[in-house]
Amino acid sequence: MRYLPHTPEEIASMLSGVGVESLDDLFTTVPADCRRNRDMNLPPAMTEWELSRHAAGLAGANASAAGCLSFAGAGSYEHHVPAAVRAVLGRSEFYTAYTPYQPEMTQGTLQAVYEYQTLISRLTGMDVANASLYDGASSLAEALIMAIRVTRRKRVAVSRAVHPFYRHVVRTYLRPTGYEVLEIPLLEDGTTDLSFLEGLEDLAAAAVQSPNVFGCVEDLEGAADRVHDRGGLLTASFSEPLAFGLLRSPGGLGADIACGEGQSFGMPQSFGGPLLGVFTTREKYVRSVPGRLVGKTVDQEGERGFVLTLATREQHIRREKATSNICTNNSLCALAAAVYLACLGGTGLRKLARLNYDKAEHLKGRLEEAGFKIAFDAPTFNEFVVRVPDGFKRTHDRLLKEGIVAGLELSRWYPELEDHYLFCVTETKSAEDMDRLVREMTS
Amino acid sequence: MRYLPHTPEEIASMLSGVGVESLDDLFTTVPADCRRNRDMNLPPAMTEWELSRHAAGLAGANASAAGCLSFAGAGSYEHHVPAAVRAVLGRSEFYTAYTPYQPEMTQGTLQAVYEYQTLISRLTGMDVANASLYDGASSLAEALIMAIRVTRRKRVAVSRAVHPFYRHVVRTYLRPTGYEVLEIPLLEDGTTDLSFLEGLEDLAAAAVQSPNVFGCVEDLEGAADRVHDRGGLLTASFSEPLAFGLLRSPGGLGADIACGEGQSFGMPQSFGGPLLGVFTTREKYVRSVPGRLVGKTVDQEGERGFVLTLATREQHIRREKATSNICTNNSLCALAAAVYLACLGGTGLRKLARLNYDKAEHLKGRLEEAGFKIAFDAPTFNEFVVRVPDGFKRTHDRLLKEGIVAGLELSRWYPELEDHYLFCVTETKSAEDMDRLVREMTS
Amino acid sequence: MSEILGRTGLVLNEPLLWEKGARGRQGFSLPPGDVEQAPIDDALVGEEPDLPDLGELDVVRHFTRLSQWNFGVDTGMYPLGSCTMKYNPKINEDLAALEGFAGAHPLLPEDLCQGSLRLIHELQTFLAEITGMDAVSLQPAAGAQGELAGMLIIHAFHENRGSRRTKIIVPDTAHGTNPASAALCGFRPVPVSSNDEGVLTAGAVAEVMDEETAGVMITNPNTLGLFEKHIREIAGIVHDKGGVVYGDGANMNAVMGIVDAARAGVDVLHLNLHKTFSTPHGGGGPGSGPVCVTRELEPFLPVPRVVKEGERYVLSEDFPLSVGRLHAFYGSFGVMIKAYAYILSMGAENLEKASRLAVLNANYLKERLKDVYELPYDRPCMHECVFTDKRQKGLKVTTLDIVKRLMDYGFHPPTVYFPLVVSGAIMVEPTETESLDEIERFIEAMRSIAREAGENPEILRAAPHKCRLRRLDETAAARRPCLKG
Amino acid sequence: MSEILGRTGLVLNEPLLWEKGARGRQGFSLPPGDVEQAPIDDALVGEEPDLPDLGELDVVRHFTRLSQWNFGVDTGMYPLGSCTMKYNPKINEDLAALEGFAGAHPLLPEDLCQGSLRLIHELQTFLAEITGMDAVSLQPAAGAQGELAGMLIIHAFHENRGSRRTKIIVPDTAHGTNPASAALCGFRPVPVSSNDEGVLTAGAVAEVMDEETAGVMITNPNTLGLFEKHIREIAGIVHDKGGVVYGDGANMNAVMGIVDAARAGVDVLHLNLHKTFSTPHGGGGPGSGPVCVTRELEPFLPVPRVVKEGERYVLSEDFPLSVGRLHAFYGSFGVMIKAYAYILSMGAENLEKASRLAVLNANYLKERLKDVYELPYDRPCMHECVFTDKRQKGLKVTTLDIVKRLMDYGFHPPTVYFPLVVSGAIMVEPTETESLDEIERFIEAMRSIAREAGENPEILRAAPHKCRLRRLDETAAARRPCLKG
Ligand SMILES: Cc1ncc(COP(=O)(O)O)c(C=O)c1O
Ligand SMILES: Cc1ncc(COP(=O)(O)O)c(C=O)c1O
Repeated sequence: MRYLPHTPEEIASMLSGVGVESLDDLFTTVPADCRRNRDMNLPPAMTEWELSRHAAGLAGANASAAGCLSFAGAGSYEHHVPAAVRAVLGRSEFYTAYTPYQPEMTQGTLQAVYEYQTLISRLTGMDVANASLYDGASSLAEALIMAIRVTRRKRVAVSRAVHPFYRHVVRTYLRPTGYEVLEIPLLEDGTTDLSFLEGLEDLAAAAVQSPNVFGCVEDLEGAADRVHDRGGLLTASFSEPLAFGLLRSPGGLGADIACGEGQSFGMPQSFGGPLLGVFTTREKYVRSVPGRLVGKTVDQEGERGFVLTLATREQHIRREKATSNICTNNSLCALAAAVYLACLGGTGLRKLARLNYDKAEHLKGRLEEAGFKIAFDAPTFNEFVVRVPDGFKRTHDRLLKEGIVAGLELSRWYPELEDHYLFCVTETKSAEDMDRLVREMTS
Repeated sequence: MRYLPHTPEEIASMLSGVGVESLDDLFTTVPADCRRNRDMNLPPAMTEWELSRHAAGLAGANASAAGCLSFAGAGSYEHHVPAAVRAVLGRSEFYTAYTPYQPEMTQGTLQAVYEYQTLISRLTGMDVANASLYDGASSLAEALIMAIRVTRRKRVAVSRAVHPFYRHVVRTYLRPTGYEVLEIPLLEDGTTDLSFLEGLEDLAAAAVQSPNVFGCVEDLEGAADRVHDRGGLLTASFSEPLAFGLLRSPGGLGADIACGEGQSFGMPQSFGGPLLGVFTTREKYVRSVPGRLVGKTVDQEGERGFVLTLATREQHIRREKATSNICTNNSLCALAAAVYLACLGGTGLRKLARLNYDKAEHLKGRLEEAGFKIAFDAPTFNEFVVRVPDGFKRTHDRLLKEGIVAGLELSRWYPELEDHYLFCVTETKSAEDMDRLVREMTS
Repeated sequence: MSEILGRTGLVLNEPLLWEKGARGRQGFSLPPGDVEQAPIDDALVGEEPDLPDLGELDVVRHFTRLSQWNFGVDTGMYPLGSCTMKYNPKINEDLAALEGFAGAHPLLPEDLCQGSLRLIHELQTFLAEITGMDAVSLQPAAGAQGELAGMLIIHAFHENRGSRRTKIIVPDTAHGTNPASAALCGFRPVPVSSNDEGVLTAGAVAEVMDEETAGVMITNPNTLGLFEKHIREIAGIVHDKGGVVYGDGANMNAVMGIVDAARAGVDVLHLNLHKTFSTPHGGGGPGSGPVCVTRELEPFLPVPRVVKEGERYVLSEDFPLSVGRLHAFYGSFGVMIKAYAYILSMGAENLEKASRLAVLNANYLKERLKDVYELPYDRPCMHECVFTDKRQKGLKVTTLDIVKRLMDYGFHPPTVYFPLVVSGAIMVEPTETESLDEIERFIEAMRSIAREAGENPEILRAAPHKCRLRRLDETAAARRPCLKG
Repeated sequence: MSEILGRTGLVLNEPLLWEKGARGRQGFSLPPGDVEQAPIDDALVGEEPDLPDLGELDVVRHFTRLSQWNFGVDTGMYPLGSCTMKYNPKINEDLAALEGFAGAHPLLPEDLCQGSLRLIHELQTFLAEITGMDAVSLQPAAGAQGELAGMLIIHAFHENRGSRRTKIIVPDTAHGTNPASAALCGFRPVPVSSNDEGVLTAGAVAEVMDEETAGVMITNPNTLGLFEKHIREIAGIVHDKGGVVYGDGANMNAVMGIVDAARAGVDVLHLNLHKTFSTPHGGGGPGSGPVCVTRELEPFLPVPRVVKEGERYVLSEDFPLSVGRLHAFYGSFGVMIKAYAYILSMGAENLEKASRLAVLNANYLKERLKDVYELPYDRPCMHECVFTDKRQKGLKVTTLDIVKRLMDYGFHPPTVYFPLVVSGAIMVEPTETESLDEIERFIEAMRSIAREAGENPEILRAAPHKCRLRRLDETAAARRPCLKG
């Protein structure tokens, strides 16, 4: 086997170096009653070529972005990924390294993550970003747990317009702790009913997503005021950070924690993972941040360098008192985001965000002309909800067969939104694509 | 444009540094009568994404190895290329470097090419290999020119069983020189009629390909005797060097020059190029070798290192008296071959060659069982000629539509071989694939 | 060649991203604006983000140079204990990049995702088979989230039985994620010590196990590289008191094809695909930490689960006792592809062989180094062995000095100062993909460093000497944190 | 940052392939033998080749380490004159690897190759448009083979007219491939000198042009980086005597969208796709050297040619006057894909801009360095400029010393000692993809080296200091050639 370099002669000489007779003898400390009583039953080993063909078969059994015209978003976005991002990520010095525990040998990862932290802080308007978490969902859960720890309070309120899977993950994380998770209801216009927060006691944090799961831009400033009023922290969640290329940043609007998903920044959709948990907060909470942080320092000769820092927050030092249990994070995804943002720059990011906005508005207009109703009045970024006529499900299914994904049905998550579909339009969709969609939706 | 970094401000400041007013002013030395009188008419610039889609469309308009079941060879072979080869070739330190003129900054390329030279010398049984030429065809032309130079004779004889395109290239190279190119006829068994060489005067070299274009193994030893008898050099050509994993090497059989194509060693078929011109010869001719050579040396502190050497043979020093005009060669292809051969090792190469041999023999047998005739009696490696019944062309065309390439028609090159098809079987074809072929050919 | 692997060569300096570039430069291929500019409420619009504008070559060079300051498995031996830094096969990278996988949206109807779902389902089955457990969820995004999943399952299991348990037994040798994951679920970790052989005894567990205790977390092989040979007895004790046995399977690389975790008494176990199953670590992730359970705990697995209905694969949330969802979608699918490819490439026989050779490498190295480095537990080890700096301490040379010096020899350092129960630990895990030649070179380097510690300790204290930077000041970094530029 | 780019860092030693490995190790995934072993005549069978057996990780590490001893465009500025070391876009690499291209067999019926044939045909058209020439063959595998194609065409052209011409005019500034290619066709190169402005004069050509002379080979812009401004007049003289004007277009990067080669009098021209059109040099190839001709010479182009018949693309050999075939198939198709992608990415406007910026970069650099390095031709240059070591010679510092020292500063050296007409030439071609920041850094480095030449010449003579190896002994290598291990 090409991954196992030992020849029989080498094995024999090593065994005698160890002073045993056989490979079996190395396992004398494993008691019989812990051992398998039969061989592993796995498919026979494939050659590289059999495997490639097999995998291509599986991949071919999926609908992929290149193979269809998809207007699906909802937390996984189809954006163009520059070849340069893939090329950088393909550098084995990056992807075959471990977490940079030994800074002298991992300055590449460390500087890149420091740059990621910086770019993300600037983009979100926050003071500090960590080195990444798993995804937008666990990032939100970690944020609420941090808020509970920081405020020493017991309740969190989460907008119903936060991505339903993020809310589910929050419930999963918090269920055994006994902390209470309230749901903030919706308004008619597709945004969160912030009045719900008024008078709430013992509020550690409220979580509002903007743009929210319907694509609607929330009044984060208003949310911040109300949450701060109750002494809690505003956690601004997001699934589409590209929005901050155009819209006011959560930091600028008063969020105490801004956290969410970074997949839009240079990662393939990859059936939903790996993703990039973005986590940012204010300076004053830095010692409560979950996950790794890279900091600047100097070497013995005073040269600038970077290290993992504030490790005393972390599980390997603090164990059960750590700010989180996270160890391996999603570093290579953070690298992807750094490279992607470096390719775009401020100028490019603004233009790309604007393009996403314009294209979504364009489709809105075309759909309205065609007789569809835009469900919510609140401004949106690159996603929006369409109220479809009765029986549209059949059209939707027909289009799927033609390789067109005419949005995602919302009723599975929001029973009250029967006949509502969530449409996403990114820079990958041309005016012509949208024309085709509308034509097909009405034919 | 993302490849052009200059901002307008930078351009302005640079212009003033140069002391001119505008970019146009930089071109005052270009007379008006040399200038274009209209703008270039090219398609509008595409984005990375438009281009990707466009290219995928073109690529999709081809039949590719993965997309069909092909038994075509004839100088371009479908072999498995390990992912490790692609990964190494993707290292930008290799592929974005130039020819290693400055050895201190290009030791990677230099050592790799030195290793390539060594592995190829060992495989062919020859004393020296150069750093590569363009392809098997020009390699043969260069070999014959070298033989003419070395022997100071005026005639070369080339077997009719040498790949017809290689022969064509030889004619192209030699046509203006006035040297004579004779064609050595074929025997009934698919090999070269070496008796043709008897009594030939002024023979600089004879070129025999083994395995030849029909896949037949030639009697190189006999050829060497006869050529040496006439005072000429035996040039052993090849298009499938994998054969030397199993068969006796040209060096061992007495060739003075062994040259040919190396595409089988880790290069994709890529519609016929880039290829790898392999060129090897005897020690005594080293100063007559065309192309670059990498040699071992030491640095100022005595450490082992590698440099381009014997440059006095080359055009940049010798100009019109150079051993060849070649400058840029196919270095990255040589690297691919080195990585490929390193993956295989002697053990693997032997096994793989044997597998190719066995598979081709298997198909021969199956076809014979099915009533086809194997055209030639000489032993073959992984290609062989089948005599097909009248009207097979229609079957062939039908199979093409089904994505099966049932060999290549030989009559376009050998009018005398009407109804003869050349079949190639490599390790990429399973017994089942061959069953399918035979089934389809007979249905 | 007995010449030292490490030496110096040309590397390039590279500023921070925002110290480069020029406003208006472009490194991205902006699609044309083929629609009209839509009106937008000015009040919503923020300032343009303050990110540097760079050209594509600026970006490529920047990160290429940065990469050259890094060391990966492809560069050289990376014997980081507890991390299983084995070779990451190249073909697996190619397969994960296939458009049908990389371009797959996670929320399309199941009929459009049969390839992904089948892969997940098969990988679940393979991992169940390899561990001996009954059911698997691939949702956890890394080992620690796998642990969390396990803790949640244990919590839900007890809750479902109407019992509230507040404690969990965690040995002192456990990885920090174990107590941290337990704490996230509200469990109070109760420490137990390993014995002088480096393993847990049934007696020690019996002493603390009670009906307030949810169970025990056992890493097996443990972080000393030793097999917890009393695990079945321990499991018996825990089970008798209604507890659950959690197995940290991060060290599975030692025992594939050898141990049956379920037979050993484990009820719930996590794996690290980014260790045992060859997926690359990415400089710190992404990983994947599947959680594997016995039939009894299956109802509590995270949802959605991928199940097979006839010939179709579907996502099901229909598990009312489930702990719920842990990931925004289904976990690190891109990582799963690589682990799946690895298992299919290896087959049962080679997986077992991999474990045997990993253990052989570790034992060989242990035997060849134990005369110069203190080996606190001189017993047959599994996939790794733990030395200490005890014999060097008298020379005022520490573990840190020793491993920094190893860099000059061209090796990535082992894991250090972990596990905590051993003072000055040097935890070496060679993995099976290191050949005897590399192991010998490493041994030579370590022996040479031991000699240097005696002859010229200053060279160790000042190490590394050959890296682009000298030893970095971690204390200063923590004292005045500067986390962005 | 005005800190020096180059510094030292950790790199690894690596033995030769055959100094590694162990017999029986395997780095290749051998397909199963699913057929019977066939008999073979023992007399045919050779010994097993003596190649080292390595594992996949052995191989990957070996070549990864080797790569780290190399410097490419992605590493840093590579101002190698006459080589146009511009950025090699990443997307182009991806496109060339598309299975439909990479897996295409060259001999399938044309209906199965329409994608490849169309690409070739369109690229032919683009190059004709860019150069102003009428017809193009992409068959030559590199610049020198393009020259050979040109010489063959000129030879065939004269032959077809019943004339035998034995000489060809080649300026002394020409690249070595020019006389060598001419000689391959049996032409005797007749040298002419450039004038004190660095260009050819009509008078000089008139003096040697006669009816035995097949034509002239002109590199324009020439290898001094200067535009041959008398080219039309020279072409007139050559044409008047029945000769043909060959243009070496390797330096096309200076004049895209500006010069029309046909209008300038060129009859046949080669291009280097691996220079002007951004395809990577691969450490010395593969390249692609298309040959472009006027209508009059079109009949002589190599066959097969890709022609369009209605909506179909076909390969045609039906050109009885053709010089014949130059390549085993159709040339470096994989390289063509990248050049095609580049042209489509750039469009007309950006191609022209690229030339303008290439010329701007060269002129800026020239102006900023000419006070410290001798500039033998102090005139507006095109894409490159040529300095010499004249002012440093008195300090016993040579061109070689200067450029070896440049390595320590983190730059690849310029081309040196070429063109031959300038003693101690230092030929700098920055290309347009270098930003002003990089150009400034390079200027700073060159100025700093000029200072060092005065203050501490020994540091130059002993350079490089930071590379893995010190200066290599090329003389020893040539004296006792050792070409294999
Ligand atoms: C024994 C052990 N358990 C758990 C973990 C946590 O795994 P991860 O880093 O994937 O969260 C690790 C990783 O270092 C480990 O070594
Ligand atoms: C001016 C000039 N002509 C011709 C050539 C030859 O091109 P190639 O190396 O592709 O054969 C070169 C390459 O260095 C060159 O600079």
